[in-house]
Amino acid sequence: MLYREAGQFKTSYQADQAAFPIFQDQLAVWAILAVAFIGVPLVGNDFFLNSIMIPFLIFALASVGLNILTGYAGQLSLGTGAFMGVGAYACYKLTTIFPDVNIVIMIVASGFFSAGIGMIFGLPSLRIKGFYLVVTTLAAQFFLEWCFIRIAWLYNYNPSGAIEVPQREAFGVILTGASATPVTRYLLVLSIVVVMTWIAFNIIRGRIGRSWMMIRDMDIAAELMGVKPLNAKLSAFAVSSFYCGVAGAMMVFFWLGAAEVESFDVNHSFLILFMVILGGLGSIKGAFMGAAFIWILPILIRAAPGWIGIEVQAATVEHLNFMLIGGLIIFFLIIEPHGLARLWSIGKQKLRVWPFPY
Amino acid sequence: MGLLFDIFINPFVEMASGLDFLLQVLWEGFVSGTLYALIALGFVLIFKASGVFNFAQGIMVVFAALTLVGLHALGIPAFLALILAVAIMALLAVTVERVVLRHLVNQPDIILFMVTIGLTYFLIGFGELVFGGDPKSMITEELGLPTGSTVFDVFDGIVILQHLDVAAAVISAIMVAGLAVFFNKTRIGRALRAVADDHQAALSVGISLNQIWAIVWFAAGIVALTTGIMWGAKSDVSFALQIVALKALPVLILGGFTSIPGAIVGGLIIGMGEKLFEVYWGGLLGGGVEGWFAYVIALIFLLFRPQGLFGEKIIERV
Amino acid sequence: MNVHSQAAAAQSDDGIALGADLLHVDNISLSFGGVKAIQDVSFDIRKGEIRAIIGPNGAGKTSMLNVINGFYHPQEGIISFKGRERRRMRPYEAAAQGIARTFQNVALFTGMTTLENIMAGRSLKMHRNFFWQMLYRGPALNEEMEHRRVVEEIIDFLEIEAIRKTPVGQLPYGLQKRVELGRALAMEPTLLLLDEPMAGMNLEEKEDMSRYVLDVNSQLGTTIALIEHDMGVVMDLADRVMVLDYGKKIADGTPDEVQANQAVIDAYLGVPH
Amino acid sequence: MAVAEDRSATGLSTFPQYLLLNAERFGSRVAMRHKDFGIWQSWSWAEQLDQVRRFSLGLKQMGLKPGQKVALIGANRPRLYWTFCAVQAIGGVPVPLYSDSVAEEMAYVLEHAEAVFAVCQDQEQVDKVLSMGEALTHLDQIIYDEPRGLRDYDQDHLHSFEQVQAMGRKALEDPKVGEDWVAGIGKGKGGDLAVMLYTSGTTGRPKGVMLSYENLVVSARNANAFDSFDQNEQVIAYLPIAWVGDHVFSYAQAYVAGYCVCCPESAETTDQDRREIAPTYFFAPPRVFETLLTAILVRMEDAGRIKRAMFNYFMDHARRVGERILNGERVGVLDRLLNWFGEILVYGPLKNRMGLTRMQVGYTAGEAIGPEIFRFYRSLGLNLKQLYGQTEASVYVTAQPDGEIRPDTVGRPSPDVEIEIDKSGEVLYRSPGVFVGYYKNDEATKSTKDKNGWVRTGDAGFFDHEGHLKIIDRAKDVGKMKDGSLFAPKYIENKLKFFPNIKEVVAFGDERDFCAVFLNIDLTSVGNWAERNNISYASYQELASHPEVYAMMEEHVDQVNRDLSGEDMMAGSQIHRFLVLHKELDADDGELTRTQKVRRSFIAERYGELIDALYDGSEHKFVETEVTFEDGRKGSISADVIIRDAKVYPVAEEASRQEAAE
Repeated sequence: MLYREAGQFKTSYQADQAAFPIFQDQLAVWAILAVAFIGVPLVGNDFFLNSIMIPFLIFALASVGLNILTGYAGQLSLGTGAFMGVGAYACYKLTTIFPDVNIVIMIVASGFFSAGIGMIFGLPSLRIKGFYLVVTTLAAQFFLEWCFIRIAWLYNYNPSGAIEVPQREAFGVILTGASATPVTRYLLVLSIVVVMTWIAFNIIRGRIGRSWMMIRDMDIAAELMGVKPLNAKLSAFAVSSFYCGVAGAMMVFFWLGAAEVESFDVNHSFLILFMVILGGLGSIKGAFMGAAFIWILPILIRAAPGWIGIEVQAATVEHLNFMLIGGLIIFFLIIEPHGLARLWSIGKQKLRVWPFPY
Repeated sequence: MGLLFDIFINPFVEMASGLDFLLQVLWEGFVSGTLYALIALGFVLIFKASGVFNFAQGIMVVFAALTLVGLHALGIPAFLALILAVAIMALLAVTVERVVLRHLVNQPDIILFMVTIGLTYFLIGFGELVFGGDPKSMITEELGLPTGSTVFDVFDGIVILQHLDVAAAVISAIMVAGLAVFFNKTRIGRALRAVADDHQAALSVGISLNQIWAIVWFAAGIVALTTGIMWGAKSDVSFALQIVALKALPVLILGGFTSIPGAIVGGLIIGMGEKLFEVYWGGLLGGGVEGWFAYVIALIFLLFRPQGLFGEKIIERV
Repeated sequence: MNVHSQAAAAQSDDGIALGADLLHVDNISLSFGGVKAIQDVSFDIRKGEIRAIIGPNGAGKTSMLNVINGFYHPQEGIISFKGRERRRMRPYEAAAQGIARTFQNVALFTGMTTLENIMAGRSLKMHRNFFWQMLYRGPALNEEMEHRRVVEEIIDFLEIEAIRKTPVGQLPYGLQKRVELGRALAMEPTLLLLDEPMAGMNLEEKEDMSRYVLDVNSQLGTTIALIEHDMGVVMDLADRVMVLDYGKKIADGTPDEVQANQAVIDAYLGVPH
Repeated sequence: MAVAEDRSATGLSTFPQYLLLNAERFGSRVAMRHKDFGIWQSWSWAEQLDQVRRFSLGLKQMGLKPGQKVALIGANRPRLYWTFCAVQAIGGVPVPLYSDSVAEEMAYVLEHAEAVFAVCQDQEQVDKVLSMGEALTHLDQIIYDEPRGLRDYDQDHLHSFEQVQAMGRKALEDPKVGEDWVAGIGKGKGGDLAVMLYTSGTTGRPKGVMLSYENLVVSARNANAFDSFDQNEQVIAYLPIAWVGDHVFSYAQAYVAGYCVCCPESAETTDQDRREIAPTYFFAPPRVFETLLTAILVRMEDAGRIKRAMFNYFMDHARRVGERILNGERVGVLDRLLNWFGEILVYGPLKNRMGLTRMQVGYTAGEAIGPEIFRFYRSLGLNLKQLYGQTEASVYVTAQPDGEIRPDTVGRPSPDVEIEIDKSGEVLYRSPGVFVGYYKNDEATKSTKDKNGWVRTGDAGFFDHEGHLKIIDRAKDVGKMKDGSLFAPKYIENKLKFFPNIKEVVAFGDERDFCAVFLNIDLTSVGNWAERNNISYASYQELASHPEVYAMMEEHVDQVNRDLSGEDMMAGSQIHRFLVLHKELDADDGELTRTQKVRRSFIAERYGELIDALYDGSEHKFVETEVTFEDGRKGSISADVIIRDAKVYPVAEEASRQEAAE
């Protein structure tokens, strides 16, 4: 209905394969970016930025990362939390060793560390598949958690066992630490997320992304088309872990301010996996939708009793929250196993063919 | 050199010099291995019959135990509470089949897997809402389980066997035997086995797929209840158990996803292996290696025998 | 058209003359556990021909294709392709040497569209590095567009314009087979293995597919080895036919020779078709 | 621009001259698009000139002489359109052929036209031409566009389009050649023969209509002015290139106005391609509009209840006010508001789906369009109009000016066209577009065109009180029933054909006691209906003879009879009996013309048994019919065709009185 595609024709392959070939979609994307970069910082209060937008974006990036591995390359992983941890600890070490280097560079650099670790734990994927691989990634998860506790060097022998974010500035603006304003942190996170999402999208629609999907859809056929499973799977692990690592570093540096091992436990892995599944495997858009759903819905649930004037114990709300999320996951998987992204594209298709049903 | 010595020589010297201690360690490992095996058994039951990788098995253990304790706390006699708890597990099985599984026929494995994670979350929230989040004590004595311990003198030292542990081992053995009989001797059991191979064949036995699912979930529920009682008696009944239950995964890898004996043997290997490693090698790494050792064993194992100890070799076809 | 010139180029670069041996299979034996799938089979495929492998169910036809493209490793025997001998080879190495194939039960990448599937066949020909891939600009984009053009020629060749952007899972079976052929063609193979390309098709679809197979052979100069159940099709298409039965070769020759062969008649009478 | 204005329009007399002008004034504007290899390949006027020049000179190198004929065989492809101009530029005469005609038909035209070259689209057409072999005594060279499948052909006289262009390019290395070429074009005169179009004709052999540059250029210029077309139009060329309509809309008018012509990828993708291009000017025979509407209605049947209700509500609203708004009449504020909502919810999306969002002007012609269909499009806000034209008139005889659109007329005489109605009711016209004559057929020329330039259309019609022409039927088809009442078969057929379930109708009644009809069901529409109602069928034949289908047809016939009973002129020709034919009428079997018109006499002969059965009261009749399959093989199908009686209504005098009073 909103789509009026008549008269939109492509005269080059570049235009035909553009990220958003439909004009109306391009408009929407620019509108969303404008709101995110201009509208939100202008209107949003600290709570909104700190508790909703920043974590949402960070989790969305981690979901993009996991989606690359699970949704595009078809390798199930429960080690996301730990890979995020690798990024966070790496960034912490980097910035304490090189305090003068711009923190944004360090955050990106820390991604390489988790990419490396991810590749190591991705090696078994060459031999094993499916649920068996889950065990491998769980091994990574628990082993890395153990490292975060036992290797005191990682947290600079801090007696509390936590990493605390030091203050870092660039061009006279405080970027991290307690005095960094939410708006600054938000814009930083947003910029990194936007750029990295764009890159992820590019990789996915190119040769490498295709090799991932080939492996996912039919690994035997992929190999017979000349795709080396080693390259495809390890590159997926590397890229995915890179994204998770950057997300983890941002989580600590731009959101939590301090973190210990609990911030990267297996529950986090589950959280991100939920975001990916609920959002839709194999969809970048879905990663954002899933992150928004899983992160923002509980906040709303927590706030809801207050709005309608009912006093409910915080613990009870928390329990209800768990039930609701669990229930919703089941519900969504039953009505649409391909997640919110599929619902979205069905809706979009409906709008495109409106008023016809197909 | 010192490191190599610490890894390859020293632990064995320690073992040999303290055989009683070694025996004690092995026994402890055996006991926790039994529990791993029981949880793995729950997984295997469901996976075998429906191909669903039931992540919720861990929370079912907690939930079953909490139900039992909670019912007893209401003043219901232990025995009656036990029967009621069994009934509730049956109800859970039927509900899961009706509300969830029935709508997800022919969906990819990963979706079913995710659904069980959703179920896990739901049960966590539900359990905490109903029973509260605090750890509870298992009603060990009320159920007539033995307490206390026996001390044996062996190898110039002592080995302590908790009666409860012995009971756990015995009950587990009985349960495995019972399941074996159920699968091999009863009509439903045979149907369950058939369904693992061929859905059509199962239908020809005259049992609907839906019934079969409900039955295996119920069976898994009973296994969970047993596991919960045993584990609860050893420590407390708490939600932390849920994470420990993930240990069943490496057990499954070792044993194979569809093999009941595999689950038992795998459980024992993991249980004893990780105890040994923790005690004799853990110190080298600063301790706490129990958290991941099982997975690493599984991982190494996987690289050499991806189909597990008892699984069949997979020939890929195109 | 580009496809032609490229295929022509591919034809000349291996230095094998038309009609000379392209692939040589010597005394291959393959077994799984105790089951002998192939027993001591030798045959050759000549450059530029259409070679059919026929036989009753379970005769080891598909296993033979699997051996040729490196998916199964025979316990005994040697395969030489383009004059190079090899004993063990990974499937992707076979692909790199110019062997492409389709599958008995369509093995398309179901999560992708027709276009993407055929594009997937170009994987080996694309080399731009990760950096450019990330940007989807410059060389990576140019490469992508170049190959899109080649893919479009294949789409044109197979007349599947209308389903270009349809996810392959939604296509009827006959079209899926055609897309799969397209994907194999995208590899610009020297040797194309077709595993029952016409299975499950109606008469019209079979005729179409036969035409494409012939066109591929005559226009692109691709050597084709195919397994097929429909004897009529085999007799029409193939230059030479090899017959397998219980893993053994029982006949080899022109369609007419094979048809007259008593062993073949017996084998086929044993298994009604 | 000043130069362009100076030189523009009026001074020029041939299309190659327009090509030169357009390359100059619209050099970088897109002249031609073709969806090929997944994207819209585009050529600017300058590039088009280049393509045409190279090909033209290549043809010359190959020995094409002025006045020689070149056959064009194929679908709408840029290279075929370029061929028109390339041939004309060196004084040759292009002769486009219907690409779906069988080899024998083609052979006749190629031979009759004395074509020396044939430019074919692909292997299929080349094969056809080659298959005629020795029968083609004039044909010398064959040129093909798409090389697929032609690699192994070793005929010496077979060349690819590129090869010919390469010859042209080679020749162009000598600058003098290019100058001479341009100079040659400059010498072209309006009176020269521009093109020969063979009419597929309902009877007899096709006749070659010779049209001069003047015919086409003046007609095109007038038509462009009539609807204010300029270089900004985009049209989609999807109708046969051999048909005068396509030649005028996609070639003549495009060259004169300088607008862009877009060729679809293939026949199956035409709908999608139209949606992508969204033409600003769209021509389609009524059949296309019918098909589109049927598709819409069928799809809406499958929509949810709410959507359907919404669709029906707004379509009702559109029926009430849509056309009035389009005509610029005064409409209430509330109605306008509703219309605005409708535009957002229904009309806009519908136009979008049909690819008509940007359509400024649309024409339909060739046959009467069902008034309901016509109104449907008008009410959506689409400026659909009717025109009446003929090959012999370079299309335009009459057209509806904006603001004077009536569903049942074909409009006023087009600019520069004079019209007369003779005693028998036949329409005659005279205009600058009137053809030179039929090629090698003076007899036919004389019987059609008199010495004063008046041309007989063969259609019966009359002017209404507004001065609009109304066409009733072919003049020779209008007959009388035994009771003396008027029988205009097409009138009845069109009424039935409005039902989406009915695809084709043949009515009988001339010199008979009553009117009876053959029906062809619409397989898409009825098939869809069958699917929804769980009616299984294996073939067209089975579906056609299904009792429920018959019941449905009976309802439709009944509806028409009720309508007819309300019109005193036509009440006598109510349908008494009908049958549903066991096969689809098909051009391959000669039952339809290539432009999909019913060939009444042929059908009457072929199905004589069935017609007899209609009138002898039998309830069913066993027949065997020969059919031609797509690949040219012949076969036969047999069926026991059921015949039904329909209810006939007495003449509703009141209704007719009321109508008279209005």
